[in-house]
Amino acid sequence: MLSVLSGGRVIDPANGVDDQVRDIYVQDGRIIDPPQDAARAHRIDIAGRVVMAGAIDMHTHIGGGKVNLARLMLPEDHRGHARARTELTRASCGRAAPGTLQTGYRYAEMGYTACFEPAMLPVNARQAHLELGDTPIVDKGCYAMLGNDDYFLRQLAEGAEQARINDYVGWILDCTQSIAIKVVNAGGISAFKFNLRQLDVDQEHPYYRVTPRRVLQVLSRAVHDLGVPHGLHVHGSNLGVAGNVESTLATIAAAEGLPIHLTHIQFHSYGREGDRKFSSAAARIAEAVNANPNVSCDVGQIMFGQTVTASGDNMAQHRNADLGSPRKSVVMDIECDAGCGVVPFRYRDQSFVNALQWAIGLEIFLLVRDPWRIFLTTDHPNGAPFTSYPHLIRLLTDRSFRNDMFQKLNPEAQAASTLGSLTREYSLYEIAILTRAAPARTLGLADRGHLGAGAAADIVVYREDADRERMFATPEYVFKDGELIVRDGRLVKITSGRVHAVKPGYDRSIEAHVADYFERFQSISAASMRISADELCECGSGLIVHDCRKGAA
Amino acid sequence: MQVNGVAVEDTFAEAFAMFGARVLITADSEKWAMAAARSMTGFATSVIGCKCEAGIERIVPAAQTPDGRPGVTVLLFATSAESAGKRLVERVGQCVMTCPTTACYNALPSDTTVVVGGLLRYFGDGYQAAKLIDGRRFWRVPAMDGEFVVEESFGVQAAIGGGNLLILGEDTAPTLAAVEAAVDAMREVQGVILPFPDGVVRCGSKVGSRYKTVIASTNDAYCPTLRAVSSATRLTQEIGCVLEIVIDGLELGQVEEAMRRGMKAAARPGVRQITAGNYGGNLGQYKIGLHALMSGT
Amino acid sequence: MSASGRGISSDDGEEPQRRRGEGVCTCPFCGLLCDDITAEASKLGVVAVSGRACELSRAGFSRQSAAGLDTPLICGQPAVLEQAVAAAAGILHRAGQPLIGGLGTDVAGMRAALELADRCGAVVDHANSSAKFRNLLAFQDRGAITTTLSEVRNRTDLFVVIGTDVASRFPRFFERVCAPGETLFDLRNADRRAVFVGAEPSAGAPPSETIPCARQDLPDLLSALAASIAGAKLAASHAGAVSMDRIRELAARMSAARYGVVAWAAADLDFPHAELAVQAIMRLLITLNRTTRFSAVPLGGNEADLTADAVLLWQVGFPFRTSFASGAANYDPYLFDSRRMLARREIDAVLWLSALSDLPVPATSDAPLILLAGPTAEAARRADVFIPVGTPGLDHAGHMIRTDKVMSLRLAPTRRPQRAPAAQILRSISEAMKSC
Amino acid sequence: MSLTLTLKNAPEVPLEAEAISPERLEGMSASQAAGVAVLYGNRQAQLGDFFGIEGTGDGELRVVGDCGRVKRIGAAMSRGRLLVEGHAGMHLGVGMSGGAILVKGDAGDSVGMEMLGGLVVVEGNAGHLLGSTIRGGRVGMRGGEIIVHGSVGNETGSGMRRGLIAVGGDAGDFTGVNMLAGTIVVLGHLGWRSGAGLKRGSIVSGRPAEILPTFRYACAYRPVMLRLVLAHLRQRGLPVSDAQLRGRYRRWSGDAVETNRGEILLLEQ
Repeated sequence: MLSVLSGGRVIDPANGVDDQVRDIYVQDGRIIDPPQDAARAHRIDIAGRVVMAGAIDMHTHIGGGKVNLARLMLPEDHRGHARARTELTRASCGRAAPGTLQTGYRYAEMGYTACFEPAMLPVNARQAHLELGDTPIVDKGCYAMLGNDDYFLRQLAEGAEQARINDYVGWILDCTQSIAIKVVNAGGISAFKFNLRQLDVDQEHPYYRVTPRRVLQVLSRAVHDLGVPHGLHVHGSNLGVAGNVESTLATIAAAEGLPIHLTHIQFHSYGREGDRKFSSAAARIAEAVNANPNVSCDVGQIMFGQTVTASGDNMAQHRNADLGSPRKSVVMDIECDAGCGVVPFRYRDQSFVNALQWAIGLEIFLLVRDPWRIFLTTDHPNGAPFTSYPHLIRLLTDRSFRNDMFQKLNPEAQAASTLGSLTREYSLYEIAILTRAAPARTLGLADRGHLGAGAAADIVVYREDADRERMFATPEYVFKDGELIVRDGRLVKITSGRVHAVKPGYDRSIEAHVADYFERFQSISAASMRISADELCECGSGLIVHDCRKGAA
Repeated sequence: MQVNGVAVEDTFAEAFAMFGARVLITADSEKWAMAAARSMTGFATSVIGCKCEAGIERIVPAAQTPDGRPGVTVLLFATSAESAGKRLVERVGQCVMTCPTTACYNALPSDTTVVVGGLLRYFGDGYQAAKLIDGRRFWRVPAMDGEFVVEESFGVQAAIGGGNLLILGEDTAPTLAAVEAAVDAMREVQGVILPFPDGVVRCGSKVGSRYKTVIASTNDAYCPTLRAVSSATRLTQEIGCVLEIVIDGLELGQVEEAMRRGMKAAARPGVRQITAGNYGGNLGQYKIGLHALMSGT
Repeated sequence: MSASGRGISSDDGEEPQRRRGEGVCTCPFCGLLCDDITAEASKLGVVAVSGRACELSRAGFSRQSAAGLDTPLICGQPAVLEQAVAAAAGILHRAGQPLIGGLGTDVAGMRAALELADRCGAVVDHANSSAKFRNLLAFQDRGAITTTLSEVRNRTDLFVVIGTDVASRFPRFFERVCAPGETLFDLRNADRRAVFVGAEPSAGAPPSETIPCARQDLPDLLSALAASIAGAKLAASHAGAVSMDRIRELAARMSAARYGVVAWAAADLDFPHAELAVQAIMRLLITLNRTTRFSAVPLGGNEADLTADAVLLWQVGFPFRTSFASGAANYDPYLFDSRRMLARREIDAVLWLSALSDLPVPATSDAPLILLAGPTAEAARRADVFIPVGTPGLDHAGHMIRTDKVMSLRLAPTRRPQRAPAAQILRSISEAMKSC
Repeated sequence: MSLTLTLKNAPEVPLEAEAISPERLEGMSASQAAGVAVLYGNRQAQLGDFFGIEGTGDGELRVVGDCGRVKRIGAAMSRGRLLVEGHAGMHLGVGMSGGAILVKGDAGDSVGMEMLGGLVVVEGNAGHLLGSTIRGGRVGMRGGEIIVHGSVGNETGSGMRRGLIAVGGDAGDFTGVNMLAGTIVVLGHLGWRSGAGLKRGSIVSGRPAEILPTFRYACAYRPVMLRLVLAHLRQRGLPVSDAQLRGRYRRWSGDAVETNRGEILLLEQ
């Protein structure tokens, strides 16, 4: 059926459209050019409304073992956030670590149509896809975690050539149905298993004698050679440690110009100045990002209140376990592959450190110039639950609101931050870049994140409202693949999204070598690692394969 | 006005605003509760020299104390709530916490409170523990005989200090007899203490002196030996001895009642006149007229 | 279509799995999910496993693939599927407080069970949950430090095994983590040691010593061990019947290990206050990991308890003993303990699902019983409604989660399907309820 | 005139009736109160379906009859007085923050679970998990008082952080397990493994008890603090003997598995 959204103010940065009144025609789930027989189109009048593509969260922990551990640990948090069943939707719970049903419903209600799980352990890929298959409406995608797995480190130690590594990375992407590669605390998670508690960028791994820098170089090269659209997704070393700005800058250098994405960079932008030996290094980080076009980042903004931190970085999480609230934590070594750590956390606005973390995140948002290389995230749930995005948007677009909030914080933290002096206010156009156009571009989702002809009809319509938090909290309409799923912030239809992945070419002969390794050292066969497209359907999701960069090996 | 043939001068006692607290000390026996109370109220005759005025109010039977042990209440007065708090911490810490088997509770419900146990707890060096019972917070501080229990905070309230009576007698013996009788009668009244030695002061004072470093000096107006030389003298030649009773109380009414009973008891043979000290009404907030007190009866 | 996504397991008689050689498949009959056994189906569909298969695996495959009850029954009388489904839907529709229990099923089966529970306002609980909660209560209170089979295989130099022989519930545990002999690092099999506390060593374990201890004394022993590891000076001469010297010696050995593990099977901690034993383990691991690496290996996953629990967790946020009665999910591991509720007659209808074995149906007093089970269902004839269901990894494909909660494996069918997947039956009951 | 609810139809599956709370029914007429929603199993029902109701809600509430299958009576109440003349079901006064509940009969499991303040008095016996945390949670009772004249079940005061629990009879196993602070007084016997995981706080018993090996004997003395607690309980009507009030108590410190700052006090016989 043909329908048209008529008279809306279109904001579509991918196509350079900034607040122009246009009609958007939708047929069979796609946006099309105005057809000859436009008259017969079912007309939806959205005159005066703001229209954007469906929002894309390119870094949100919504599925996989560690998220389920977080759910298990927080019955206290779920109780206050239960959603009762309706004829349309099912009962689910949670805010910090919501059930998959709640997750899909809430994201859709907020106008999000795609969410990417950024820390999928290859050995845990099947469960991650099972959970994502139970996450309704939104599309999903996964970043496979490498760089602490013993196969890779062993290859590196044995001086395997880059091409071999590339094949392994290709095999991982293929059999785990992933769209990107992530490295978490390169080598550090493995080093923790050897009882090391910290690993700096140029420090040798206690067993393999390779440095995190080397891991970063080889993996970013592999991702590049394979033509994976999204550069290596990097969770840096020394997360949360005062003075870790040095590791972060070293990490940028290690990429040697190859595309890398520094994730939840807020947690990696700390100096060691001041009486508390904890200070903001946002300016230095922003400067580095501005100066290195190969670098992009998402912020991992924190918000005050109860949440839970769930990360593959069990070295850091074990370090932070005593700071948790409520005081409990899970630390796990996983299958000679990686690890995970879960620590419930309560950020307090009167705590010097927490307040400064909040300010650092916003400083980075405001100091990084190119909106195409910075993404709006809270690293859900690590900085805050994703439901705080509308509030974050208001903080970015409304300076006086931001300053009011700032003045409520711990006074020492205020004194230690330049936030009050930053006058920048994000425009709706820039917000649309951060939350739509840029994520789609970096992940290579050619038909998402924009409203041009041929794009999937993931469309969000907002009522204009000076209070951006209210505006973005409850869109008037949300369309997913052309179907109306939300009306005035209420779900009217439940669909199931699909999984976005890439399939770079690689030399299949690697499989024999991997199979032998699994036979000798792992607890399952390499064959059991592979998730076919059919199996992905059993998990609950259809598959959308995106092209890799042309001209790649 | 005459009471039992003793002249009561038509004047007033000039009293001051103070802040008072009531502390209940219990122990395994009345002996030890009293020992702590005496120690805590020592050297507390006058705010001028002792920073506070304190005295034993009464003995409390075991059945009426929160822990069912014999007890004694002490009243302590100082010039401000804060100062009262400091004095309580010093004196409870040095005189009650140190005394075998004692415990120390607030016995004055008030909206204004000062932290006492909440500071003394640190003597516990991390081994102290708190308990909340029926909305009241107590600290347990380990001690060599078990543990010292002290309430977190104590109530303080606006109070009256410096109520007084001057007993003018012919000779020492009858005057002493009169003030002793008066003191016994006044101690029946709750909410008041007589801070001087056994309730009596012989060196009543006036404000200021000829030496600028001395803020109070001997009350020459009532010194028999100075009748012939001091122009301020208020004495007739029959007076051979003057003694003063100073009264501090939590409520004005209690001070007045104590003075009333004191005058009655002191009015006996050998006493010529009962009067009260004042400064012409320029210093104190309260003027307690003697005739008004007695005409009530 | 369900709100939880589409394309649940395929039940169209997929070709039996072909991987790593003829008929190599994954075994669903314990939490280890061994993916290296060989299965062969006879013409009649009886599946025999060979190769590295253990006795549990052999018994499981032959039991679940044997001929037996394969038609639906209503009050013991044969019925057609549609009638049985309608009858089941009717019972659940009338129920004021239904229980969906047993839940020995795969991911797809659990997804369908939860959709049904949501629709009929049921309480969901697993047959194994009383064992599971011995771990869970300590876990939710304190958290955990755990590891997985591959790590154990390559790193573990000291096994401290608590109150279980391991083998009787997880026959191939030591074979899979020790037998290969080769490890990624400089650890040799000969370097490994094991201490069995309150249990006899099982075959295949590394050189072991035993610390005899009555099981019900384990909480005291482990508490004393945790206190010693934390450096506390205890006055007691014994904990349980074990001398403090012995306990201090074990504490020293554990502190000296490079990558030790504490292993136990909650199902074997079948005595009062077992959760205290687990809590003490969690406590001592926190202390040990300040200076070395030492992790828990809680052994479970039999009857798919971890699988079913994981699905409930990820869809809803709560684990078992969750009630949907009010329309919203409500978790209380005491209040919604199905055995307690049945004993107190708080349940007025039971749907019992047992697709991997014949989980004994608890006394349901006068509450009507809907039984979804395999060929050997003992209670089939006394059930108000019985519907035969297939076994994942036998009649149909499925997914299950391994004991360490990390590895999940796909079970491909090992014969042409003879019974419908539980998921399919449960979905048709949900459908039928719409028209009640 | 206060509101009186008289049970007329005993529920078969449990009835969840947190509506039975003085403040919820304040200012309501009998007919209004009868219309208040309750949850009967998985179905919505009304108070009037189960109770005959008289009077008007004035902050005082009387419940008459055997309400052993009525759950969540007085849950989350913050003020007013609630009198149950008969038995009360599970979850009586859970999460209550103020007001007073008096039960003339027995009470079920989980009385005053995760309670914040107020007073609950049960003249009969009470079940398991009295004043405890919802299992799986970390913190139980945070304030207030629960007084049971009879005996109680297992895990009394688990995870308790503050407040006072007093039991006239015996207490079951695991009394004060994982207690963070607060006071539990049991005039009768203490069950097995009481105080396991105790961090701070006091567990008191008038009888000898088996002590965990991770507790260490300190001394026998007469804790003044205990006299304060017992004298207060006497005022509340609990029959505390002079022997218990004045007696010498053996002090055990523990739990060494935790911070070792808790105490178990057992009356010397």
